[in-house]
Amino acid sequence: MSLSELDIKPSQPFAPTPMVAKKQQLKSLREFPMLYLGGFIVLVLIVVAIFAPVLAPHNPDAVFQNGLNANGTPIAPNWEFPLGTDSNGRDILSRVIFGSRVSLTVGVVSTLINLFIGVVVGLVSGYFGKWVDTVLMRAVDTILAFPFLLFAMALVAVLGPSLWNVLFAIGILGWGTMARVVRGQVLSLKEFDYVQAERALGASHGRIMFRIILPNVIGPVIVLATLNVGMNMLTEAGLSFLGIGIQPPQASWGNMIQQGMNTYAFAPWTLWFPGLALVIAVLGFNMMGDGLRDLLDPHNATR
Amino acid sequence: MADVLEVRDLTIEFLIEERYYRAVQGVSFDIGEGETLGLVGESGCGKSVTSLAVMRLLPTHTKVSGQVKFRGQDLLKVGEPQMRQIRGNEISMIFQEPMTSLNPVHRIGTQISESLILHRNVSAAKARAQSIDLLKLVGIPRAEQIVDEYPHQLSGGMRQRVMIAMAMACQPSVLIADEPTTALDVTIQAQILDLMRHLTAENHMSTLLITHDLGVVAEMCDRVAVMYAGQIVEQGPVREIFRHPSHPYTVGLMNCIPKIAGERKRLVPIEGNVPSLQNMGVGCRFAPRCPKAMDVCHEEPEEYSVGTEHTCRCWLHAEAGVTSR
Amino acid sequence: MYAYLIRRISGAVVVLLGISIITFLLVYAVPADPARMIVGPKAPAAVVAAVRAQLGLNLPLPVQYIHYMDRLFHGDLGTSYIYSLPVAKMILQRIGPTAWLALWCWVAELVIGIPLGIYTARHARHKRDYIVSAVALVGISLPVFWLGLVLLYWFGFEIPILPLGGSGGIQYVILPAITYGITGAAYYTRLLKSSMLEVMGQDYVRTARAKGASERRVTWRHVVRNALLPVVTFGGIDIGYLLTGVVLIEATFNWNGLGMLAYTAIQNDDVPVIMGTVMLIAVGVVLFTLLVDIIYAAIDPRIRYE
Amino acid sequence: MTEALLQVEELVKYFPIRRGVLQRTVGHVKAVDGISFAVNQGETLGVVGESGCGKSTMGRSVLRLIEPTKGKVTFNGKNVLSLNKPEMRAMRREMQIVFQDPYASLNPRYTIGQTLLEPMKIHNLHSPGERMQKVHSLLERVGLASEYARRFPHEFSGGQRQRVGIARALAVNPKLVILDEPVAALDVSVQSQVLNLLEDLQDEFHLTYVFIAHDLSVVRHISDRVMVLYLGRMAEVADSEELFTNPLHPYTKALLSAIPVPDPDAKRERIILQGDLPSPANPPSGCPFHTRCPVAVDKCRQEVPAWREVKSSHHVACHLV
Repeated sequence: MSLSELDIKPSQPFAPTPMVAKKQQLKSLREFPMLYLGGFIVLVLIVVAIFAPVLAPHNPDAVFQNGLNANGTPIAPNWEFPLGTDSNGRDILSRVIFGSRVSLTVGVVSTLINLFIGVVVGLVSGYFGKWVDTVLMRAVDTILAFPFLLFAMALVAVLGPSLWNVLFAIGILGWGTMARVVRGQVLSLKEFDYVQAERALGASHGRIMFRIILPNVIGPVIVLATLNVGMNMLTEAGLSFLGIGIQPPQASWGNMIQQGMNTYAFAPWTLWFPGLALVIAVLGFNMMGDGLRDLLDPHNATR
Repeated sequence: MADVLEVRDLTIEFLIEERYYRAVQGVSFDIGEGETLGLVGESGCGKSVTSLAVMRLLPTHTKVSGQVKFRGQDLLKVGEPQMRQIRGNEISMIFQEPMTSLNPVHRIGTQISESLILHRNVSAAKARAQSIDLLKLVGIPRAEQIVDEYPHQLSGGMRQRVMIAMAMACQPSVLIADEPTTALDVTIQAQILDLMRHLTAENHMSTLLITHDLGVVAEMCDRVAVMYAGQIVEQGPVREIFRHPSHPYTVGLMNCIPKIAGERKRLVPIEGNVPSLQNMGVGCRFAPRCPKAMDVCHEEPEEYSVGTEHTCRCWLHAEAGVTSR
Repeated sequence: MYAYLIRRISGAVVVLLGISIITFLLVYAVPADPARMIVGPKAPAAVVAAVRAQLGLNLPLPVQYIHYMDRLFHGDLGTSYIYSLPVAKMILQRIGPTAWLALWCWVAELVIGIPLGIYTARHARHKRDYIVSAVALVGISLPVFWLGLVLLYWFGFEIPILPLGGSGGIQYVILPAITYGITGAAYYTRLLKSSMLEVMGQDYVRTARAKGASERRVTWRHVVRNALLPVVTFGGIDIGYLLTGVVLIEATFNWNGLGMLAYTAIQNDDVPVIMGTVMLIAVGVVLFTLLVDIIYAAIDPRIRYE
Repeated sequence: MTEALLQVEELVKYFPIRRGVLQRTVGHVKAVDGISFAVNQGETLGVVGESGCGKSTMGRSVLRLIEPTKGKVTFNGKNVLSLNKPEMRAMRREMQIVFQDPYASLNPRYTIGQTLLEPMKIHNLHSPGERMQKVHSLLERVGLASEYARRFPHEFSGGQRQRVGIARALAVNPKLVILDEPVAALDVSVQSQVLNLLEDLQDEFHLTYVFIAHDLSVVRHISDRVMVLYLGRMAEVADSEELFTNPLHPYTKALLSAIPVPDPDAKRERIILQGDLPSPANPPSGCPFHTRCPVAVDKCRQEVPAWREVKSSHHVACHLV
């Protein structure tokens, strides 16, 4: 999970560009095509997830009598099953549509857990420094050194595979990067004279941390969180692909790909479509995150 | 005195959010053999940009027009390979920030040698030996050791000496110094200015010294050009300018700096702020802040002669007639 | 510099201790009773109790931890519940294949990622940059297991020029390496690009130009050299990430390595094997991070002469 | 003479240098090494010195933005360093600070109005209804239009931001303001505006200033008395006129002679000091200035010169004076 950390350089506080100045520039679709395209994909994803029962042509878990060929192989895409059927004779389109619910829930909620732990740890560690910082950062090093996927696998295996346990495992293990980024930002921000001025005025630690520093680190945190959603979606899919995440018959793009692994030789669509859905969804969040970073980047403002 | 560098009507425009803005407009000056010209002004007046334009080091997407003649050759027209032969060889430059102007991963010797290898085609060993000589020339103690050290091991003053050694490597005929002492402490500034004075005199170098400090100008320069908002508003021999400042901006500048000696008086500030690139206005650019502004100031003044080699871009001196330039 | 390294090493030791504690506690998190797992479900309760005592499971937790650490230092990672083999031996057999696979995956990332990074940085804000950046973004968004299957379908099945998975020599490595290379290279590309753009704006690059250095010389001698420093750091983090992610690659290509070992162990509640592999990989991550710190110290004079 | 408003005695701030495996303290950066002074009500004390002389650390230690290592700070009869947290918070109303960098000293996410309301909220001054009116009057007092309250810092120039920084410090009606290089980042034409403003405010609100700067001309202009620091120690203190016309310490002399004077015909004897400033982590023995002093004798290398009053209210630390 430490990969996305490098997208945000802690040495460069985003602070000096206020959001307000940017609001007037939001009009320029041409300047931030990534943001708009990514945002559009994410929006579509949310709509699909919410209205899945309305949008899906079939019940995703229904096994159709006419869902398999005579020799027991899945049916290729046709009018009744636009994306074909899987090896159990279920409608792939409907399963892909319902799978969005799993991906989105896990991606977003686990990120919120990451966000909460990471921001609190990073803020406290960076602001108080000294031994608090040393202890917390060693903890972060430890959690980042762990084989994240293996550990999540083990944790889910212990807790029992279910949507909420997958989400919990990813949420509880994946906050290390967030904490590091927030800490880096806080470290540089706290030397800013406007934070010192606040101290000189006699403001309390709480006021400085939450009213002064936190709003100024929110920019990079939002960027990181957006990229994190895509990452966590990939992790969930990976766990489900390994059979440790979301359990069939509940549809998840990951377990659909696992199923497709056995049938792709004679029914490649069973592999294509869940994978494409996953790629597009992750791409959407990544594009949005990239776009947000460009938007908040002070270099872009002064150019 | 033959002019080594002649700048004529230099105009520089920057691309900001898909529009071009004029950072420098119609700047003309000459620097004679062995002469030091001071380019003074406040931040954003275009003095540094002017020097980078002479070196052709401005970012792409910058429009530069006019002429920059170095020994008769227009630098704005020569090809990039030819320009590279001039940079660091005929014209070299030192910058404001000695802390960041040296490459942190290369040894001091390697960085000085680079100019020699590029322009003098010497061997690495010979370049190293010459680097040591250059370090001695700029007064660095333990030159034999320093040559193998890295920039972060040196103080700011020492790094600026290294920058000067690098600039001197190929015995250029023009040295451009962009605020060379602004980042340094006063006592170190005195050392560096002293060094520069000796080196330029001994090597008969022409110098373009960019600074915001009138004290540095008075000590270092033969002639001065005062810049305001992208234009040279007054230009002349250093004594002329300090004895008889003609442009209200120059007068204002001299009155608003606290003095180190003499009677303590309330300062007479120049009211208002320096205009930004995006809103320069029309006519005389100083008019909005000028205590002597008149109706005619809505129109652009030209450079008028106010004395021997002394010109001033102000309507107050229009009756003296437009200069021949 | 030695102080710097010793500091790093001691930091690593603390992290390793943390890792050992967490893996140790993992045993207690798993609902399966080790004694019951060993003697089988039908054994009488008295036997289970005897085995518990024999394993020292009745002792207080800290004492058990000390015993655990003692065994660890003697290379004893315990015995697999399922295969009744020493875990250390099982792991040792798999390290080779996994290291071989991981090495090529990493090389593929570098070979694809670094040249593209330099290329996009040199053409920043041009059409070419936008195209490469967009492709890089897609690369980052690809699930490695799906891409692997897609490549298997095309190059193992439709155009059968490469083996359909399995472990072995170089022909077996090509597809997994390319798969991993495509999904991971983009991180190097993006990092190197942003790092190069930052270096290009530095004063010392302007100094180099003012000396009359050509663009090519400026790029290679002054920009790339400095811009690679953060890439080195990332290289270490990435190897750790690779060791973690190797389970997905191995499962996709049916490669018999550490990842598969851990994977089957997790499915079978084979706790000693899970502990052993997690522990080993975590140690690997720590060691690679440490290695990077050492390399970094060697190439960055600011640290070398601290 | 009235009793001193601020009295600082033997103020010391060492920053530990940590090295090695356990980050043991292997030495100290002696940023401030025994500084004593007093500032009277309504007076301006100028503090000058080059980088590393400890002038900024000293300013912040007095306010306990940095916790000093040793020493005594008495403000208005109260021992500042022994105050507990709530007492210190209350004390902060009395002593304020203005920072050097006008770009870093204002919260970019707050409007100017919010920035100025902040001190009143923290100290619960005025009724919420009155506060906005107070903000407007503060803005007008520092020469800014009251409608600027709704704007954000990035819309302003350096000089204007510095005016806001001054207004923020004045919002709590302090007695003492520490001005930490308040004009160093400003252009000369704007610098004079801010200097004049500071002088006017001092008269109007009977403020006491500690004016920290590296620019000697500015310090001479604004100060009643001037203290010259070198490597965390005091070199010389005297009334402003006296110090600039009759400097006694060789360092002060060199410093004064090093300033470029905006007069091409000025004939001055220039003392160019050799070498660099020593590191405050490893200050020279004896007199800290002996390594660069043109007149140093053996005694200077061994003995720390005593702090002596050589003339009425003119103190100097030099063996040769």
